[in-house]
Amino acid sequence: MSGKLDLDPALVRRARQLARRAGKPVVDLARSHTTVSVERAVLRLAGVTGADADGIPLVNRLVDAVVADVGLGHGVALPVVEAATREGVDDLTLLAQKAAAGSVRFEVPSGRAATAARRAARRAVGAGITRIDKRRAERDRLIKRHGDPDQRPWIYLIVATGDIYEDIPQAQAAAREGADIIAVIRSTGQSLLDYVPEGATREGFAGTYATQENFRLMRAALDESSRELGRYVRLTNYASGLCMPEIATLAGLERLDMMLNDSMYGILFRDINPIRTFVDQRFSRQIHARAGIIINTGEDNYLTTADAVEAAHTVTVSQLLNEYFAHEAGLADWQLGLGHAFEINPDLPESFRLELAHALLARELFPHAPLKWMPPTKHMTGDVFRGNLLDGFFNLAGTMTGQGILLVGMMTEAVVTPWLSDRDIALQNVRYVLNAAGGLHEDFVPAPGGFIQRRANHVLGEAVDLLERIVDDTLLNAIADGTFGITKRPADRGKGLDGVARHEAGYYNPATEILEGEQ
Amino acid sequence: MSGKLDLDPALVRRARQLARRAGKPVVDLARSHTTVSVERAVLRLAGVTGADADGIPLVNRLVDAVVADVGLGHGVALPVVEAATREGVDDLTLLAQKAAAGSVRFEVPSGRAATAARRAARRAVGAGITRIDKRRAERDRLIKRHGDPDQRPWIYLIVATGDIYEDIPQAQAAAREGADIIAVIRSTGQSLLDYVPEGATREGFAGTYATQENFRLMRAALDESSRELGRYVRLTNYASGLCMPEIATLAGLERLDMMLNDSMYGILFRDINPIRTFVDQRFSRQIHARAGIIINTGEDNYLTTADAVEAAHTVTVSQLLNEYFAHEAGLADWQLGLGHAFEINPDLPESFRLELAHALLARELFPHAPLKWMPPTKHMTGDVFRGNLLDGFFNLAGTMTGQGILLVGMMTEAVVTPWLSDRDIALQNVRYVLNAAGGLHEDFVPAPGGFIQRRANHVLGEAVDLLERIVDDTLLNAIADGTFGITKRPADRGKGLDGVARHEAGYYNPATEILEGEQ
Amino acid sequence: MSTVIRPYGDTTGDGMVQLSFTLPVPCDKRAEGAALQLAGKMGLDPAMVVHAKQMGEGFTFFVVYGRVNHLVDLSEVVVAERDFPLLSPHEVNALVKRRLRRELVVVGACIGTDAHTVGIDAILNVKGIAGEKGLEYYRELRVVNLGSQVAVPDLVEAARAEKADAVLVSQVVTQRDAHLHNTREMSAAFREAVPADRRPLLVVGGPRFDELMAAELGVNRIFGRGTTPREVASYLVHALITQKAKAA
Amino acid sequence: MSTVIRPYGDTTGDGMVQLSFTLPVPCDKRAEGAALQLAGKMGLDPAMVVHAKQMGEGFTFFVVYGRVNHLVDLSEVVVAERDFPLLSPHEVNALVKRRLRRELVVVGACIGTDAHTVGIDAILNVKGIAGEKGLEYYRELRVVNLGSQVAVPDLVEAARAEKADAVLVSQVVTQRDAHLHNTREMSAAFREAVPADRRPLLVVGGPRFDELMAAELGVNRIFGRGTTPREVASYLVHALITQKAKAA
Ligand code: B12
Ligand code: B12
Ligand SMILES: Cc1ncc(COP(=O)(O)O)c(C=O)c1O
Ligand SMILES: Cc1ncc(COP(=O)(O)O)c(C=O)c1O
Repeated sequence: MSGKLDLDPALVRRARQLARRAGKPVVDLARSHTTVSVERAVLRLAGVTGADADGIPLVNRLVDAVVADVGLGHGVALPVVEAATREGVDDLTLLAQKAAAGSVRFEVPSGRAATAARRAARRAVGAGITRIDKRRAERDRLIKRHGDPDQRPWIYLIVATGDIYEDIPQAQAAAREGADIIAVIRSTGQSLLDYVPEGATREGFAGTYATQENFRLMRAALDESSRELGRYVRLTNYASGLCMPEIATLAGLERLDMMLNDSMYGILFRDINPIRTFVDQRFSRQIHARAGIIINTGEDNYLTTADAVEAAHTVTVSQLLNEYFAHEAGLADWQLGLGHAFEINPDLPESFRLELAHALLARELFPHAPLKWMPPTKHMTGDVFRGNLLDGFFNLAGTMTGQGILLVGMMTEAVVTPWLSDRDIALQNVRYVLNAAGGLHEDFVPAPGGFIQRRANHVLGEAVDLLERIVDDTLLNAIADGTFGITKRPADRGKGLDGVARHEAGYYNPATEILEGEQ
Repeated sequence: MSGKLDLDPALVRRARQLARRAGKPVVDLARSHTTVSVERAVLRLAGVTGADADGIPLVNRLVDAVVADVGLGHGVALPVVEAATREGVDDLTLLAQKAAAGSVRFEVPSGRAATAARRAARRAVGAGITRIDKRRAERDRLIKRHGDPDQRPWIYLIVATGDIYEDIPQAQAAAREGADIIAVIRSTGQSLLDYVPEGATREGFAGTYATQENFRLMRAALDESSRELGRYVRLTNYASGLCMPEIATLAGLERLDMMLNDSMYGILFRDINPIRTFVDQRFSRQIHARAGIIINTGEDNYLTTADAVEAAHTVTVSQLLNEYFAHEAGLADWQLGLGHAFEINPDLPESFRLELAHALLARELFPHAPLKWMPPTKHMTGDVFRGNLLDGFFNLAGTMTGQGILLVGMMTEAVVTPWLSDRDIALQNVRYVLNAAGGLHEDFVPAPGGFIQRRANHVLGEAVDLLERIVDDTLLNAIADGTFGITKRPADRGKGLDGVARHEAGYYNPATEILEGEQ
Repeated sequence: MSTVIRPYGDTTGDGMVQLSFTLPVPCDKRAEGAALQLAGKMGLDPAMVVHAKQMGEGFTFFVVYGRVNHLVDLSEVVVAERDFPLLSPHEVNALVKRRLRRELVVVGACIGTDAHTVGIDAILNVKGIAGEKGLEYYRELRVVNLGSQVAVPDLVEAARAEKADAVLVSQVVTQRDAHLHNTREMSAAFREAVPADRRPLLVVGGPRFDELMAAELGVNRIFGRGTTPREVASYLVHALITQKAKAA
Repeated sequence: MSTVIRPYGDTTGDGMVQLSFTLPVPCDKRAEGAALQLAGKMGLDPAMVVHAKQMGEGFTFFVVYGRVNHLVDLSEVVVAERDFPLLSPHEVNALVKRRLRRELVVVGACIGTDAHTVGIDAILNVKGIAGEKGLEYYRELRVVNLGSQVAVPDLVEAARAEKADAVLVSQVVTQRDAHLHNTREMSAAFREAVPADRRPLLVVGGPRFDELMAAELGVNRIFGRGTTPREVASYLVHALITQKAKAA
């Protein structure tokens, strides 16, 4: 699958170097800051669960109480463990309840107390991480037992009823019809909630809330399907929005297999503060690395607001940045579901060959990553007959260019969140294309110096130019200027900035310590 | 477009030689026989028009009268012209009316009378052929003025309401939406009528009767569309069934541009007697050759009764036979719309690559012929969403393999004759594929020694084997044995045999003389 | 399972359906209003016109999605359920041999101008369909397949000459109700030409028949799309042997 | 042209339509009967089930073709026709300048949890859509685009602070009627917070609105799929300037 584009290896190397240089300052930022959600994730790892009578999770109550007393900059691990020792409470959830009732005072331990607290905190959080490790081993076992899908790309389908109890049978039906991966998309509002809802939910808009219980229910249902089908069916959710680190943690704890997790999606498409995002990002990726979760990045989204031809190189740049951030956080290549999409205006002459050029460029730049190939959305219309055709060509481009994860397009894209029958029609489409033309990539040889090679090399050149400008100007400024998805997001604006703190001296995060210690 | 399959030129040459040897006896048969329809065609060229009160064309009445008096084996030209001279009737239509009334007696002239009759007959028929020549020149002029389609393949659409007055606006709408060729398909019953109906008709079943007046009306409507669109829109009908020679003649007289015209279709799918068919075939092809009409052969039909993979080589054999018969009748390569079809079971693994192999084989065997590429029909179901997808892949195979004439598939193939909206959706499909992937053939390079090359060479090998068997056994026996379309048609059975006669000594056909004289 | 159901989009009871059609008007707001009026009359509420495209000068194609009000009552569904046991070829042969004590004669044809023989061949020829052999394969049946485009008088004549127990007729072309006309013509001809007690069983089939119309068309049974030879053989035995025995 | 029309398949008056839906029953003859029952209730007669496919354990997808009985009476079609003249940017600017004698202030937002800004941006941003520039391009309009996921109280506050003449709200997500709930919440908030005579013109838009529901939702106007900025600008001038003048 390599070498069809005749890319210049020196240019490819240069692109990677530039991405590292552009990303490094942001990593430094992430290493020197924490957020409320990172700290709540730490508490979840340490075993704090449940919510108060209003449905506010106890991790939120506990972090809020710590912040009220000593601020966020020291991390919550030490103050919490110190208070637990002081109060003689073994169970941190109990401590959280007390804190919620206002009956605990927090302080930052020092000296001998600090050392003891460090040890205790590390033990508590370590237990959580061990649970994640067990879940990963369990996944490995189940994959061994049931097997992986027979074909590449893996077939990825969404369910989106808003009601976990409608989602489950639909997901199982989809698996039976051939889905290898089920994604439960989230209710429109969730990304801006600064807490993770609790329990099974039935009330989402255009998606179902991501909760630990919903994760558990769906994973159990798909374990059942995996047994039935003799093929391990993967489950995906979204580690994005204000609670990205916690959701990543819950995903690790409930053995989710893939998570949407992008370095810039929240900034651009949810107007979340850039610093908040980059800090949350790094932590969540470290968790994903540990949990053996494949991440899916969100470059496809840029092409819904920007033009897919004009902005093709911004996708490449973002993929290179996502790759750098991912490696830095400990993710291996096989975990990088870098995103891209079939979003060129279908009325453009040679649009399909342009799609092939772009898709192949990503394939050859990231030969070991299971690229996530997203279907047409922007140019889908209410003409569902045309829509199904376009999806067929999307599927074809996917197999001709060796994509890793095929997000199945729906003929009703412009109309409704998918119906049961849409999914069935879509899967039939995928099956036809993969079965009938699955070997066509062998006969697909872009003419030397021809349209496809020229286009791919041109996009790579543009990407390198843009990366050079970003290195000069900083990534944060580039984001502020609307470089990605023609959406301008200044570093001092956006939601969730008040939940960010610079590390104080003595900041301690046992999770980071464990995760980085064992990279 | 040549050389993608690495075909062995010696084997290709051998295939052509075998086809000539297999076809030759049938040509000899055709040269030594005539049919009622050939003779009626001669009379039409000589200017006999109109029908009696019961709607029976006067050419039928006249031929019947001649046959009653002197039999068919001398041809009707001499007896008719002799009678006209004897009766002092200048206008042969008038003579026909008299003959219908039973008031003319026919004889075969001999000696001086014969020579005079010959000359007069040749003059009368020559006038008809001159009209055809004028129509051809007119076509050339109009193509020059309005231009040919911008792209290959040309886009071919059918109309089929049964009512010429509904057909016309639908055809014009289709032309406006991009059709380059309009075919008016015929009522189910017409092929077995041993006369050509007269006048404009509104009563067909699943098609509209082919009549001279319907030809004229539709050609005039499309001339209007050609002017409007700045592109010459071609018109197609069917020179098949019991009246093939006459319909070919009417097509020449009314400037139709293409005709369905196959050497074996009527035998296999209408149970018309083989001898009748081969005799009628040869005459009709001579007319088509003269009229500058492109013929479309019917190999696609075999794949509706036989399996498209198992019987792939029978398509190749039939194409080679059709080519031989066509050349023998004076048709040039550019007039050979040899048929083949996308009819492989779509559930078969690699079905699309098999289609590409077969389509490319035809393309490379007949590099100068405007191949007619037929859409899926047999494996179309009531699932119209899937149907439109399949049609998209059919269109793609068409452009990837450089087909000449693309018969546009309809998503409702398994349901109804096409609706107005089906045609629109289908054309949108074609436009998308040709526009988005029109250049993809450049990047389509069957892997050397790979699946596609192997398959194509295998089919060619099977075709040569089958041709060898046919040469040994005779084509008529092969047809009797169900070689084509697994349909058995013995030479002494089928409709229309009673309308065939072996030439008597002195048989004279001025049309053949003119057409052959000037090959 | 409840006996009253509704269409299902993505939630139980949501009643969602998809609809497309053409109206003979140019595309504008009035046309969309007309499309909504039609959808409303069909019981869609709310209805959304999600696609409207003009075709030619005076036509517009619409795609409409919406919630349909109607309930479907399963207890009121009328179907031509198979009211006879499905037999194996072996059982069919055994019954014919034992009870009829002679070959059962079947005459088949595509009548009228219809030349679509694949369907009737699938039922009659040894090759069969969907893995099942056709009636020719049944040792105790004698099959006479007249082929395509058979005129009704010729069919009646052949049935009489062969002493057919059953006549199997296929009709695939349905434009302008060709299949209904031809079937009526055929059954009338048999009624006229053959006294009731010697009239063969009349069976028609084809992909677009409504299986409930047998009585209306004057035939004994209709088989629709996806019919298999075994169903037909079983029916013949049922109608000509088992049921007759019961009636007697 | 007649005012009474019917759907058109391939012949005037044939009434043919295509329909697809899922029923929560396994695929069998009863299911097909149920599909026909539904088609019948929708007015299809005859109706043909041309495709039936089981999905999962308890669902079947159907494609149905048939002739619909209903007539469409064009004279009874109700549409939200444009009842104001379509102006050029130049004319809009001139009217605002001459008649309003100050900038016309427009505040726009995606409210609720909706983050689909492409539609409202197409109307507001200079870039515009379909070759037309957005409202920012109009010299005499001042546009404040609050972006996505704006809470209703924040919108009301912004409208008050900016002294908005018009508030433009976009809603794209429609699952569980989110767009309707959010619009109602928004109009109620304005009714509550701002006295009628100072209340800005309330305009909502999005691809799945029914343009006839304005009164029901408590807004002045609804714009549906394919709206262009010029239409919106023309409407604003009409509602805020031309019509007001007439009323006074
Ligand atoms: C193959 C085919 C042909 C072949 C036929 C070859 C042959 N020897 O049969 C050829 C190429 C010759 C052909 C020609 C034409 N065809 Co055609 N053809 C088809 C096609 C593609 C498949 C039909 C088929 O073979 N189905 C497979 C068989 C196994 O299924 P079946 O017929 O439904 O049979 C099953 C059941 O219905 C049942 N059954 C059927 N008959 C009987 C009888 C009995 C007694 C019983 C018990 C059961 C039974 O059992 C069978 C097995 O399960 C269809 C489109 C489609 N995909 O359906 C068009 C189609 C049927 N053809 C059509 C038309 C219009 C024509 C033409 C008239 C076009 C023209 N004007 O030139 C011609 C002329 C034919 C004529 N005079 O009848 C139309 C009919 C439209 C309509 N609804 O009226 C169709 C639907 C295509 C279209 N959309 O336009 N055709
Ligand atoms: C682009 C897009 C996105 C982008 C949005 C980027 C952005 N900054 O806007 C991204 C990728 C972020 C996205 C995310 C999601 N999306 Co989205 N998305 C789309 C998509 C592909 C195109 C929408 C679009 O941009 N249309 C182009 C514009 C120009 O058209 P328009 O919005 O109709 O606007 C025109 C008119 O309606 C009108 N108009 C619109 N607003 C207004 C306002 C006024 C005042 C006026 C006068 C006129 C007006 O004028 C405009 C110009 O003509 C559609 C599918 C589709 N093809 O339609 C799905 C779609 C809208 N999304 C959908 C969903 C469910 C989501 C998610 C909720 C999925 C999830 N759970 O993760 C998320 C979350 C979003 C959220 N919180 O709201 C669904 C909504 C289903 C429904 N009917 O309820 C759709 C239909 C896809 C689907 N079938 O599932 N999405
Ligand atoms: C990378 C990424 N994260 C998250 C989401 C989902 O959005 P939200 O976080 O609002 O649920 C998407 C959208 O598909 C995405 O691509
Ligand atoms: C070569 C050929 N001739 C004729 C026909 C049409 O049949 P008929 O002659 O019955 O009109 C076809 C069918 O498509 C065909 O392929």
